[in-house]
Amino acid sequence: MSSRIRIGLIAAGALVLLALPFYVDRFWLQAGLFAMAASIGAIGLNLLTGATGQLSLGHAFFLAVGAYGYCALADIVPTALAAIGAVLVAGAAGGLLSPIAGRLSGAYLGIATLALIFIGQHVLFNASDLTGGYNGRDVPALNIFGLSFDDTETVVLAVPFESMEKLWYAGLLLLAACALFARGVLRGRPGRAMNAIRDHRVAAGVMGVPVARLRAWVFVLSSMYAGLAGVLLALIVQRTTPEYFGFALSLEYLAMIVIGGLGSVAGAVLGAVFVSLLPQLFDRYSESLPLVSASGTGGIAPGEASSYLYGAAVVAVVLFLPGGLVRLGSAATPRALTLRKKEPTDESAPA
Amino acid sequence: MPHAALQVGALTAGYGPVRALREVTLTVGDGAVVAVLGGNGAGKTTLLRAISRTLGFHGGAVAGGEISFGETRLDRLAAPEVVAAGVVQVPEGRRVFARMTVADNLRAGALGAPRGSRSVSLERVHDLFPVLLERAAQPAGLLSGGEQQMLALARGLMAQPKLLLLDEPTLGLAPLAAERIAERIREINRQGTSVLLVEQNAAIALRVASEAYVLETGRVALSGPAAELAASDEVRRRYLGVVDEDAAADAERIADAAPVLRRWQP
Amino acid sequence: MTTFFELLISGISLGAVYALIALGFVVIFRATEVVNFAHASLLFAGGYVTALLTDDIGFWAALIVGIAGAAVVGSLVEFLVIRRYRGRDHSVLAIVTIGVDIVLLTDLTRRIGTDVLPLGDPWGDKIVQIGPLAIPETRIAALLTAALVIAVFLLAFRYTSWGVAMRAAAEDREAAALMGVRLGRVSLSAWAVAGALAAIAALFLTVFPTPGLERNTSLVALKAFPAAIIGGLDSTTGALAGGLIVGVTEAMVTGYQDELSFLGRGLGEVAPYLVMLLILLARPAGLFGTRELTRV
Amino acid sequence: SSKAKDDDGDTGGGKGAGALKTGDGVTATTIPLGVLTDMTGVYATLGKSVTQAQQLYMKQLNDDGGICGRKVQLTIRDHGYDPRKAVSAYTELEPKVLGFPQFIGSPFVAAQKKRIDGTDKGLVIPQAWSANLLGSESIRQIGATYDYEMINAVDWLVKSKKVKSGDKIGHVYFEGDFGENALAGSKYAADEAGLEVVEQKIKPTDQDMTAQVTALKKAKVKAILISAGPAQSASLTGVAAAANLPVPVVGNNPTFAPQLLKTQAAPALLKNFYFLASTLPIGDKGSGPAELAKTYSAEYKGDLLDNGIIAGWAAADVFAKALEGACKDKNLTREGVRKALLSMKSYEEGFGITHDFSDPAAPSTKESYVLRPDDKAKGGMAVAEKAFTAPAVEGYTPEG
Amino acid sequence: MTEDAPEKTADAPGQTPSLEVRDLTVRFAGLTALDAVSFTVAPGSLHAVIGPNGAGKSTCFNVLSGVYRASAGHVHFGPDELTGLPPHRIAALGVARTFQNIALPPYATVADSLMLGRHRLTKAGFLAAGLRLPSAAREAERHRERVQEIAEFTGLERYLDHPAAALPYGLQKLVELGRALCMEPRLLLLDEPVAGMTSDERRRTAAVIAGVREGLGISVVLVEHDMGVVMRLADEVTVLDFGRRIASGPPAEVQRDPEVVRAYLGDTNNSEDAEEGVTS
Ligand SMILES: Nc1ncnc2c1ncn2[C@@H]1O[C@H](COP(=O)(O)OP(=O)(O)OP(=O)(O)O)[C@@H](O)[C@H]1O
Ligand SMILES: Nc1ncnc2c1ncn2[C@@H]1O[C@H](COP(=O)(O)OP(=O)(O)OP(=O)(O)O)[C@@H](O)[C@H]1O
Ligand SMILES: [Mg+2]
Ligand SMILES: [Mg+2]
Repeated sequence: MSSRIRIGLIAAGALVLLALPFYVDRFWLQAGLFAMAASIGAIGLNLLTGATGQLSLGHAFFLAVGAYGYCALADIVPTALAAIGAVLVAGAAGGLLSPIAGRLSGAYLGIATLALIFIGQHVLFNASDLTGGYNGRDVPALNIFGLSFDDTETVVLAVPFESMEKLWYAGLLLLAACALFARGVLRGRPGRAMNAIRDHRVAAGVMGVPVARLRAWVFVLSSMYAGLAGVLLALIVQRTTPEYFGFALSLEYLAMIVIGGLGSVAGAVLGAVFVSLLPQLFDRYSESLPLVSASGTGGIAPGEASSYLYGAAVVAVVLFLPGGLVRLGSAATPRALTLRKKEPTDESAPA
Repeated sequence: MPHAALQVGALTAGYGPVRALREVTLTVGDGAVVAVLGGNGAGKTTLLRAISRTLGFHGGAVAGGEISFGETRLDRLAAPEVVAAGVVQVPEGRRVFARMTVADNLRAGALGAPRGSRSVSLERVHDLFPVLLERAAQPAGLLSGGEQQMLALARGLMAQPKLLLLDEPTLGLAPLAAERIAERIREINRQGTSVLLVEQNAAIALRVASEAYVLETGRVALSGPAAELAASDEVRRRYLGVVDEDAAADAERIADAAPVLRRWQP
Repeated sequence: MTTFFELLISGISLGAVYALIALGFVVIFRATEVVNFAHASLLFAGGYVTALLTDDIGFWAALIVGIAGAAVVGSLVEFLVIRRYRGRDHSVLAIVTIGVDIVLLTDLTRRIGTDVLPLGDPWGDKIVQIGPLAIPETRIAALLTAALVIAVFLLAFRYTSWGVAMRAAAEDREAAALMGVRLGRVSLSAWAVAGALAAIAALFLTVFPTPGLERNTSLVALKAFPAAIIGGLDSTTGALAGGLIVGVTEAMVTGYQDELSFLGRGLGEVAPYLVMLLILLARPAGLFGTRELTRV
Repeated sequence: SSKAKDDDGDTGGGKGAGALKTGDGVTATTIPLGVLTDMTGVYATLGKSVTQAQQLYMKQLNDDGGICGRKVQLTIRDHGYDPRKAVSAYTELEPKVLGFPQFIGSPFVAAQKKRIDGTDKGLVIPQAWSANLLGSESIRQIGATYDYEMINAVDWLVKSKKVKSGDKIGHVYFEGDFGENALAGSKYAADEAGLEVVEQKIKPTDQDMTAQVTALKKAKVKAILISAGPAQSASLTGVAAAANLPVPVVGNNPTFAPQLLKTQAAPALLKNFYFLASTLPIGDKGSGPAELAKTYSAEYKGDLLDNGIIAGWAAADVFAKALEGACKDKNLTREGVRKALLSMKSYEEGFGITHDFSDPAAPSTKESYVLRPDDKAKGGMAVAEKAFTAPAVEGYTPEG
Repeated sequence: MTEDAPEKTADAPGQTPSLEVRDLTVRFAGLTALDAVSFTVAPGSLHAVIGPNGAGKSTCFNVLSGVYRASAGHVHFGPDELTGLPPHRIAALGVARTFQNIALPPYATVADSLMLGRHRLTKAGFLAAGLRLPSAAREAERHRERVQEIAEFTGLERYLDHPAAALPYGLQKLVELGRALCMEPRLLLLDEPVAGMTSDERRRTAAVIAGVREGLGISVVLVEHDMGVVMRLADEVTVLDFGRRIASGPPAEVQRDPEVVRAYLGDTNNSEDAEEGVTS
């Protein structure tokens, strides 16, 4: 793909995204926003799991810290500050875990982080003064310089803008910023060091990479991404409930990065969009899909169908599309070819 | 027991678009020791992988030609079946099972061998490398590089092969140990095992082998009786380093000719 | 004091069940270095088959079919998925098993729907009374089974060719193939065995004092994760130790919930994870696990 | 086309005083309603029965000519007890339907409360009886809330099970709104009766109640309340019986399922277990339940009968009655439906209890039946004691 | 965020201090891999450590680079004590090494692998890289140029875009060497740098090593079994056997030491003899 076509495509895509709130209804905007929040969280997880090789099953916990942190901080400071504060708190929570995040890897780290989910939910249920307990909390609408992201209508070009329309732009902005930041990190010096840790821990140390410290920092960074995703989610749903931040959510994020492509930013976004839009599409169009029957008619329910599909997608992508959805686009680059495994073609250049 | 010869005919193989072997033809006669020499990337390892059917593990494949061992067409078998046919490879880079003990590594080596003979081969192997007996209970990953190389070789011998494929068996071995390996290869061979030997240490290889092939960028560049090759100028210069006396001067000359690395000024 | 012993006994007996589940993780981990997140659904499958048949062909026959069924499901997972993975990264494979788990669980919960399925075991709610302590027969059976199975595996891993082949294949597939190990067969057998183990665990997880198999049963299997980690993922003895630690912790914390209420109620489920974190801080590879070997 | 506002467009098609006022998706032929259910998540048991009963009800209603000459049309969304999906499904259906005769998951209803009360104002009947949903004109539960049920349960224990002042009773409850709302009731009633509650909080993954029983035994409780799932009540009752703690176990709402009578715990359940409910059991001889059981079984052959069917049916019926009322008032809009419901002061549809919907801050009834397992009855339940209201209820105000 | 800014380094080029190893002892369960070994590497010299397999050479490197901890003894690099420091701190002092068992990432290109060597010399942290500050871009540019220089010097420039792990063994060894050079070390530890190379390639690599010492004036510690290369390059040789130092001195002297001949070289010595073997 030549770079001019590429830039053209990107510009066109951006234009469509910017115009959407004028055309589609609340449901789709909300679905899109869920995908944006998921993308931000998935980028963070991909920095940790994909690029640094640190398996984490505790991502949902940091989403919860972000969501609840926002609610709690909004009690005492302006909401804009609360949002920033929540991200920092999530980062700090990640930092608290650094004795474990810095030392463990592989399955041990994965299951150690699983503990966070259970401990986190326990706290969410029991510290009711802060978290509202099982009832959860109402999420105060974000208010930046007098612009409130709530359901009061602001009419823009004759289109009434409610919370979703306004959040849409905030979400886009945040996602773009997060994606660019992560890309910079991955392509720069920290990214190389992170990959080195993933590929050969001892060698990385000998090259001067402070392994434990860097692992801990990546954990912090990834927690901050998760925290931001949590804040955005809370703003979309307008209510936080403890059940949501469970094991299944963490698994969903892992599925996203595997489906999209480990270690890449675009992959995380693709995976997040895939995983979060799929069930919505199924639900919405269950009536017109073969094999899937509408809820309440017996047969395979849409929820089940999307579960099947998303489980199968995880498997299929790893088996048949190593590198994830993101490889679909870049399959033709020479570098991808040398690593790909297939029969030698006859007319091939000498090594 | 009846032995068979290894025939490699017009073998072409590669990794994806990378062509590593082109029409290589080679024979290892019954009971012979054949050496394969060649520079980095010449395709020596690829040749052995093709014979032992493990190219697939590296994303490579055979594109043409045939390989047979006696009556058996090896190029139609899977790797474990090649072992069952009596062809065993000691891979490049040791590849010991790091977390298993030395003893278990040897047991793993014997998985492909007839059951009754294990204790005999174990004794032979311990005879050859006493250090392995000393370290029997230690995880193999903790052995020194050379000790791992010995273990890898010993593990290969445990399978009691009819044809042994050795990929740089003296890599990283101390001179004394390398000499001992060379002796041992001759001895194994005397006991009836044919050997296909890939070596960088051409001196040893040519001494042990009866015949030799030289690979260059995937093709057979030279072949013939080992002694003849050892006498050829080309081989002497490139693989035997007989100009060693001038090496220091040589080194300086190259250093002068090559781009010089200056200090980095931050 | 009686309460303490009652809780201890109840914890140990519960721990035996966790140990059986954890052993399933360990078998797969040792054979393939993969953390098998689909273990819970293997367990579910085994229990489901048993429960389905128990009325028609009797408990023991149903149990055997259930074990075989779970072994088949395990083998299928290996044959259709694990075997086809060409990469080397075990974390990716672990994530693949999550995908498998989602598919299997969705299907099984759909089938089980809203039922609670009893397995029809012969022990019923019978109790063995030792002094003031009452222990369900099912739990004694679980403890004995766990001890036996774990001993068998310990020996099998250490002394049989199967064990050697399995460990070799787990570490380096290519080198194992060069030893004549039939990778497919070895890995298939590991998954089949793990499936069978899961079915046995399912039995003890769903008999008295629990009413039967239902949609949440697979979630309970998650509790074996801390058990496997505490013991060390690659240690069979560790599975037993970890299972018992988790079981006893859970029972104690629940039993003394009133005294611990300042930490919030319902701590029983969380406590094993806290214990696990503490143990990991001191021993990053669990109590009996082998430390990561690095030699450069 | 852009979604720019073309002035007042489709709101209220009706004109003139005598004409029927319609809106919110109602057309000349159909009245669209939304169902937000859980058929694949933790409350799938409930969701399936409720939904099937409602579909059956609407089918019959439409066969009988519908309402206001229009057919009622249900659009069902299964959220699998996932908040994100629940919110999405509500967002999707809300603009298209008049109201929701079913919305499972009180946290999700609570999450939408702001929107429901603020802008949407469509009638929602949650299939959850947590008191924190009280107080809204648009969100109306049918039956007593969990706390009231537990007040009645404690009263009944004192009255009929020889529990007396100074005794301890245990309460095993789920983390979450169901368990904790129930706990609020039991603690209030225990206070009134001079009892002490020994709390045992559990999670859905706690299926072996041995440790809980041990703790309760240590505390020497005289009775145990349980607000959890069927598996837990079976385990609790079974273990208590086996451990020589032969006290009555009283549960409410989703604590019991007829399938339990096939498990090892059956004898203990038959002996010691009781159940509080705001309706007659589906297996009751009374005409309402019996007829419903018959039609339901005819439609869904092989499906088990449980009390979710009654809950679903009753909700559908209440909604339909409200629609009829709105039709009569010539105001088939969200507002009309709401008003019609507020005017229903003594509604009774053959399930034993009379409901009063005029006060949004109070549950529609404070009465409960005491039921007990019965392996001969359909649905596994029979009445142990007629509906009653504990005197203590009078002084109680839910925290909502 | 100020994550992993490089440690303060005391190195100024040209001031290579001497390396002093004093009574270094390393024990593993039931095994003494190094037993009170002492030697000194003079500034700017090339010091070879040889000995039979399992003598403790790599173990010594592992202690010098912080991968293993010494059970007893000290290592001083100029004013700094290396024993007890974690690997990255030692790297920050200007100590670089190669690995006997190649330790290259499976997918990264040669260029990226070399850039990793620049880690300690560069500063861009998460913020700078994430925000693409111009300073980070300038820094990357400058260091890429140096990487190019080093690649040309080692003869790797043709392979910069290749994935390092797919290169043949000998070239991978060169990449390891290049990566260590990219750290601009003051002390370079080479563990069997010419293993797996043909005679020809060995000569070239030896020339590179000689060139490094000439051009940069740094100290090199070399572990190698190829006596030809050792004799050619080393100023000083230390011989280990079973973890003990059995000899040390100039190469020619050591080569004649009967103890060394017995333990290590054997009576057939080196390539000349080998050739005799062939021709006889
Ligand atoms: N896994 C792989 N993927 C792609 N190309 C490969 C792979 N392995 C080897 N090659 C290429 O195949 C060619 C032959 O490599 P091979 O390993 O057979 O050489 P060799 O003669 O054994 O070299 P050495 O002496 O360094 O071991 C080389 O050009 C190499 O780059
Ligand atoms: N981490 C470890 N645990 C246990 N033993 C070890 C460990 N590392 C090394 N050893 C042992 O210490 C001894 C010295 O090993 P080392 O790697 O230093 O040898 P070497 O001199 O480099 O040998 P070679 O020339 O074969 O590479 C060996 O016997 C090895 O088995
Ligand atoms: Mg090779
Ligand atoms: Mg070494």
